[in-house]
Amino acid sequence: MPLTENEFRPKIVAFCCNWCSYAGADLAGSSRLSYPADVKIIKVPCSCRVNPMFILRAFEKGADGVILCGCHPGDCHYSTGNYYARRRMTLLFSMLDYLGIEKGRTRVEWVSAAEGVKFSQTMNEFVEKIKSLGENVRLGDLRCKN
Amino acid sequence: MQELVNRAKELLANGTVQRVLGWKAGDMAYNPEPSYFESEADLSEFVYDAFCGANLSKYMIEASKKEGKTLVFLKPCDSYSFNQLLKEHRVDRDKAYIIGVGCKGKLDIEKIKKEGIKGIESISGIGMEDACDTLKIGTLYGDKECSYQDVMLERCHVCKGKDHVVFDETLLESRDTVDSERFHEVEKIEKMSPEEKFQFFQKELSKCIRCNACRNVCPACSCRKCVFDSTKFDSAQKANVDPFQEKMFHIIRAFHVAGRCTDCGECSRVCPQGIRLHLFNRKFIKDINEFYGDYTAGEDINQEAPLTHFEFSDREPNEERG
Amino acid sequence: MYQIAKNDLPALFRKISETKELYLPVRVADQVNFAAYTEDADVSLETLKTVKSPKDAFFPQSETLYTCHKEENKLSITPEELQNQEFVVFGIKACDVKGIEVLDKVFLSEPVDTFYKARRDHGILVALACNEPEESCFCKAFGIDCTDPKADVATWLVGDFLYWNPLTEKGAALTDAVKELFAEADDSAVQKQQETTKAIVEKLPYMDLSLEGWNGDVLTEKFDSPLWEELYQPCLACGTCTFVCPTCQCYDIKDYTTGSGVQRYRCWDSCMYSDFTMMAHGNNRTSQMQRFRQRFMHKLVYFPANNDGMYSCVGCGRCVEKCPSALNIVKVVKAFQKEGGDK
Amino acid sequence: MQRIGVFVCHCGSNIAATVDVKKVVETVLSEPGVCHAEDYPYMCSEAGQMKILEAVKEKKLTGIVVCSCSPRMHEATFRKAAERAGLNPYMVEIANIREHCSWIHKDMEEATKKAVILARAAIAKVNLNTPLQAGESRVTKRALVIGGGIAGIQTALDIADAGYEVDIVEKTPSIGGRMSQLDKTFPTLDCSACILTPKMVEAAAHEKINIYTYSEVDKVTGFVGDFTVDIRKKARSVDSAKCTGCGVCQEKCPSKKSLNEFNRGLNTRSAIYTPFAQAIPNVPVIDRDACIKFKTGKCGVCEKVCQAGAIDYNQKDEIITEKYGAIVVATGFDTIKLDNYDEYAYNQSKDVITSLELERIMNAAGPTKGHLERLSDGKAPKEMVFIQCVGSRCSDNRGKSYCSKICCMYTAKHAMLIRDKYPDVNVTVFYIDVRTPGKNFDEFYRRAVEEYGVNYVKGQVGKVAPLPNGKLLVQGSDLLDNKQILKEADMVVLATAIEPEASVRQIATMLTASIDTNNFLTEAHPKLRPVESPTAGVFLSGVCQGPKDIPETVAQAGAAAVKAIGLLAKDKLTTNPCTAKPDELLCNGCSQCANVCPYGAITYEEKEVNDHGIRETRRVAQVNGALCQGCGACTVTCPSGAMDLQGFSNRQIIAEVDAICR
Repeated sequence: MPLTENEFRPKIVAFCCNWCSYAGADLAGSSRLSYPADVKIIKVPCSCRVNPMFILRAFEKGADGVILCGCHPGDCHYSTGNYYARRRMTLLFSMLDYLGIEKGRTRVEWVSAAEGVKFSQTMNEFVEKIKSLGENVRLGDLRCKN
Repeated sequence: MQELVNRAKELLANGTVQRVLGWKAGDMAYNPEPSYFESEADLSEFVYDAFCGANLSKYMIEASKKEGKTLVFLKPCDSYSFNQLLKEHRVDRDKAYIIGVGCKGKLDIEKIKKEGIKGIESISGIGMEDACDTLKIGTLYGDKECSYQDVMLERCHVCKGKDHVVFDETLLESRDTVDSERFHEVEKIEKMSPEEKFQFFQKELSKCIRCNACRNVCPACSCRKCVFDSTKFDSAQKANVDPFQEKMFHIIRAFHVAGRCTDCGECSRVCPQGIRLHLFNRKFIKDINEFYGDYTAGEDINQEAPLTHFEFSDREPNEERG
Repeated sequence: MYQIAKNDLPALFRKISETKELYLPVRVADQVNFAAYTEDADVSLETLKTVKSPKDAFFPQSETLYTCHKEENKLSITPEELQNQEFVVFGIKACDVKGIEVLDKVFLSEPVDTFYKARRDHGILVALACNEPEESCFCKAFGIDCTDPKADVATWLVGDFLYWNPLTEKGAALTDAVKELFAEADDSAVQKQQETTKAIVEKLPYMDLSLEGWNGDVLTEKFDSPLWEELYQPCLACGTCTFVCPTCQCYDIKDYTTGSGVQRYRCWDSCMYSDFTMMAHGNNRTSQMQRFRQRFMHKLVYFPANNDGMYSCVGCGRCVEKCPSALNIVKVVKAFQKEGGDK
Repeated sequence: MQRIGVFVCHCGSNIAATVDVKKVVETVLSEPGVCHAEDYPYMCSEAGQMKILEAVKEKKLTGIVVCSCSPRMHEATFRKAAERAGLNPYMVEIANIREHCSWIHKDMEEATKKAVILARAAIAKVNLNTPLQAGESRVTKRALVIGGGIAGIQTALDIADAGYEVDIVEKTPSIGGRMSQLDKTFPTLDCSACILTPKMVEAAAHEKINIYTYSEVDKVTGFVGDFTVDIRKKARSVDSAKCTGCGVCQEKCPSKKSLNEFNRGLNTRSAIYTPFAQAIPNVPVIDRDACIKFKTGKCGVCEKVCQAGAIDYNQKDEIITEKYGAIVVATGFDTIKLDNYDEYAYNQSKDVITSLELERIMNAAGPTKGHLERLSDGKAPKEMVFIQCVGSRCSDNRGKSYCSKICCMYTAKHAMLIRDKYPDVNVTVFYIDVRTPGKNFDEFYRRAVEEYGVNYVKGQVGKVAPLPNGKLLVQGSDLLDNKQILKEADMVVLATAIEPEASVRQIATMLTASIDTNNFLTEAHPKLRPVESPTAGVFLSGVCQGPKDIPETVAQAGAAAVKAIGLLAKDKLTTNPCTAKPDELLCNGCSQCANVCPYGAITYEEKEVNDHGIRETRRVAQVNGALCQGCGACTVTCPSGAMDLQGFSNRQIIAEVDAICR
């Protein structure tokens, strides 16, 4: 999609685990399943590597949405990592909600290496969601806004 | 109170303990300080009354490094903190002689002042031997009275109970102080609209001066070096320059103590700006109870902690959350 | 001297804020601190002590010094603008006025701190005398008369009126601008209130606090005292005392990366913190005892040694009220007194 | 700060057609640390790699960013190139501007912008990279094969023939697996047992092969080259060393009502049994749930009749702990449950059977001694209907989305065998498609149609209804003639979908091997590494990886064996240096990290530390680099940030976040 003036283009950080979701993103790529360029992927070994600090950091520095993708529960390369990630993110998201941060700015999705289609769909949906929420004004450092 | 002093003297005299960790009378009715007593003579300044709110369990980290045993007085709620520290290998059970002391609810001087009482010269009705129903307060501006229950610390209204979870012996009776639902405040906020929640916390947190009192008093926040003081995450902060940093600090602090916080209420007690910090920790406690089953940090040191444990059937983070 | 009915104070605040930024004690989320006046601000002049001192008005908890901006390969540096508009701090108490005098000693002596100076030059202090001092107050120990504050304007709340007395040129100019709201008054009501208040002051538990023996000459004696080892024990190493203190003036300078550049800012620091004055080689005070000692030695020994005997404590009593472990400067002074007496 | 070189690959036109590579080069030059940037058509080529070598030399580079395809493709290539250039291989980061950028975006301006941001993130990361040294670990020269079917047997034989010890763990009382249940095999129609039994015997006799039947894997710890496995040898209640396999116990056993698993429950067996005549080992087991002695304490007939004195009621499960360098999973398959397919009346009528059940019926050792007869009344059928794709290629979630691959061929085989042996039986096959892509497969199918007169109907069956006369009314459609078909059949055979053996999920979890939504084990790469699991040291053999017929299974079994042999042939392995590393001065000693470590890699030690002049003994975490696999679970559990992950450090990830959000 070409850039048009004034259109809100969200900044989206996607943390993807190396074994499933990053490979799923690769498969989406090799299958030419497009999703908006607003999504930028950071590779982590496992979803359990993602510290809530990273997510808040992304918002601090101007991200409008953060999504964490990992192997399906039960399929973690390290067998248990995503289970810990699931609990951590459940609590973190609940806290963000409690503080009045819009639901949906954060998301967790389990995407396997075979699910290129799901990866692309998930990213398309997530970008749409963030666009509907608009710019993140509640959880950013104003110094990074200009 | 004299029983405590007598027992402490005995234990010092018979060599069971090398020192006593308790509270020392302050120069005003309401400001006793945590203190070590090394001798019988020192104990003349020992006090235990309604203003001894300070949780001494965190001091046991340092006390565990000292030679010999330390006698420590722990209120029922403090004993949970000690147990949690024990679970995390931060205190040495063999270095502690724990006397579980009873508690009739501790008082919040700020609440007394909020009642319009100032120039306080004396307060009576705060001893363990008192009825603890009404406080008689002598002030520069005349004698005042107020209800004990009304000016208790927030945590005492939702007290965890009269039982100590770890002790060598117990002294003095506790009394029931619960008159509120523990999660009532949290539920009230949960029911707000996102906009209201945001405004509420924005306002509450705008008061934060980042003095770190909440962190430094917290028995769970016992890191040798806090991430907010270190370069490990490029996250060192000394002031809240932007409202984001207020949130960041308190979210991460709450997250780091999630599943470890015993809800001892010290953070709210010490905040110079009266920020209701327990609202953060208690939110996580409520979530953990709801999502993963009831869990009380510090209750049982052998129980799996909620964040270092999981079930295959745990809920998904994206689920509608209340 | 002028007077204005308490009921008309909103009109006065509105009038002042038409042309100048006005800071005064405002209640936000149940706590009273100095904040900018707005139409719907919950102004609380009855509050004896704001949680934080009003030193923020001249030495904010954090302030940007300059901003670096990077675009492609071009780097631009923009210094932060200095204060250039007049502003009024209303309701500052005598102790806090003295606190600003202490800050002046630090920031206005060479090399002058331009940010601070600009604010001092443009700030007008309207002090408010204390009526009902509290048990934590000990300003008298530092020679401060809380009933007679010395600022650009001194004011008193007595009965249904605020009495207003300009003391300096700046104060007179401000008075002229709002005079239409005032009526002339004599000082009898004020004097009467001052007497009442002074009688209370005499009864305050800390007012007899003696600072005898605290000066620059006792440096090593005090420094080496074994008392510190005992006194510091309950200290949690938080910065509460520092941050509520009207005279603490230590700051750190830090950089914040904004993505497109860097903001260099300074913010309050606390000598209670373990990484205070952290340097490449480490820290020159490695234990909490040393850090604890530093704070009181600075206020009662080092500062007077360098500033003609002026202590950098004004007896506001905020630390007395706010320390989580009930430690404070009074306890320290008394402990040394007792030690001396015992000898 | 590093001296970073950025190399932007065109990948022919794969990248360059959508990303303005020149612009990327130009833009990244102003990034902190970058002192060289260039583009090249194929960075992965020898010439491309030479560019890196030259630039490192000329510009004294300390870090390298390659903007190219996925690191899963060529990270190793560029790390090796860096090593050739004298750099530490871990000073390389890849910006994935192909799969994550050029291939999914169409607009050049937008794709270029994104490519720059991805490069920026990689540059920000490299600035914080530190040289990492891979450690070494030893390789235990022994392999474990989980599953004793044809896949497991073949893998074990191949590994053993190469000279390495192999253990086979089989959970049933005999090796042989599904293949032993088959009557004939396509497309040659040779007898399954005739070709399998010699393999079984060979495996049993092989001096390098050790078979644990009636055994299961209980626990797996360790990692590639050094797995430790607990094998539970279930109590057989028969002493294998004494048993002569005479079979008298089975004859005399009074409890004969247990369903015979080997015959798919179509008949019964005794409580003490060997699953089939050619079983290896030929030693029976006592089914303790069925045995009267175990249930009531009375009986003991087998003990009395056993002349060898082999019966041992007191035998207990035995745990054998063994070390392995490689593990091959060959857990095989089962047919799906048909509970979701009521329309085929499988649970209502005995004459509706699965194809595997038909195999047993056709087999001389089966419940009908090889006679084709209806299980309801023993009558010979005249009209038989085969229904294809029962639960396969399913678009709703009643069955499986995939093609089970073997059904078309075995149905042709069944149809042909029936028509051959019972020419009076009419055979109709309902199918969606007939898939015969294999050597001599289509010829085989055509013979069924042309020579044997099997009636193939393209269309699906909507319903099978038992009729009062004992027949089955089959309602189907003929898509070619576009008409409804109503047929009264005597027997209906369902080509039931196959799925991985249920126990594979548990095994995968123990092995930390990933598994897909259908429970098939995931291969390391679907095309290039089809017999390896992404978990190092774990290999895949047979249907546990995906549906296969026998020749394919045997081929894959051999391939898996070769991969395992390749591993076992090494004396030492280099270990992943991206492991967790604690900062002892920050460590609280709280043990939270150890609680979440799936590898038991974290231990605690009382250690004297010097914390800025304060000397004290502290409880601090230690990471065993050989055990740590680098997941990072510990790093998030650690509140103080004392535990960090090399190669994915907190500051590196934060630098990436910052670079992306800026």
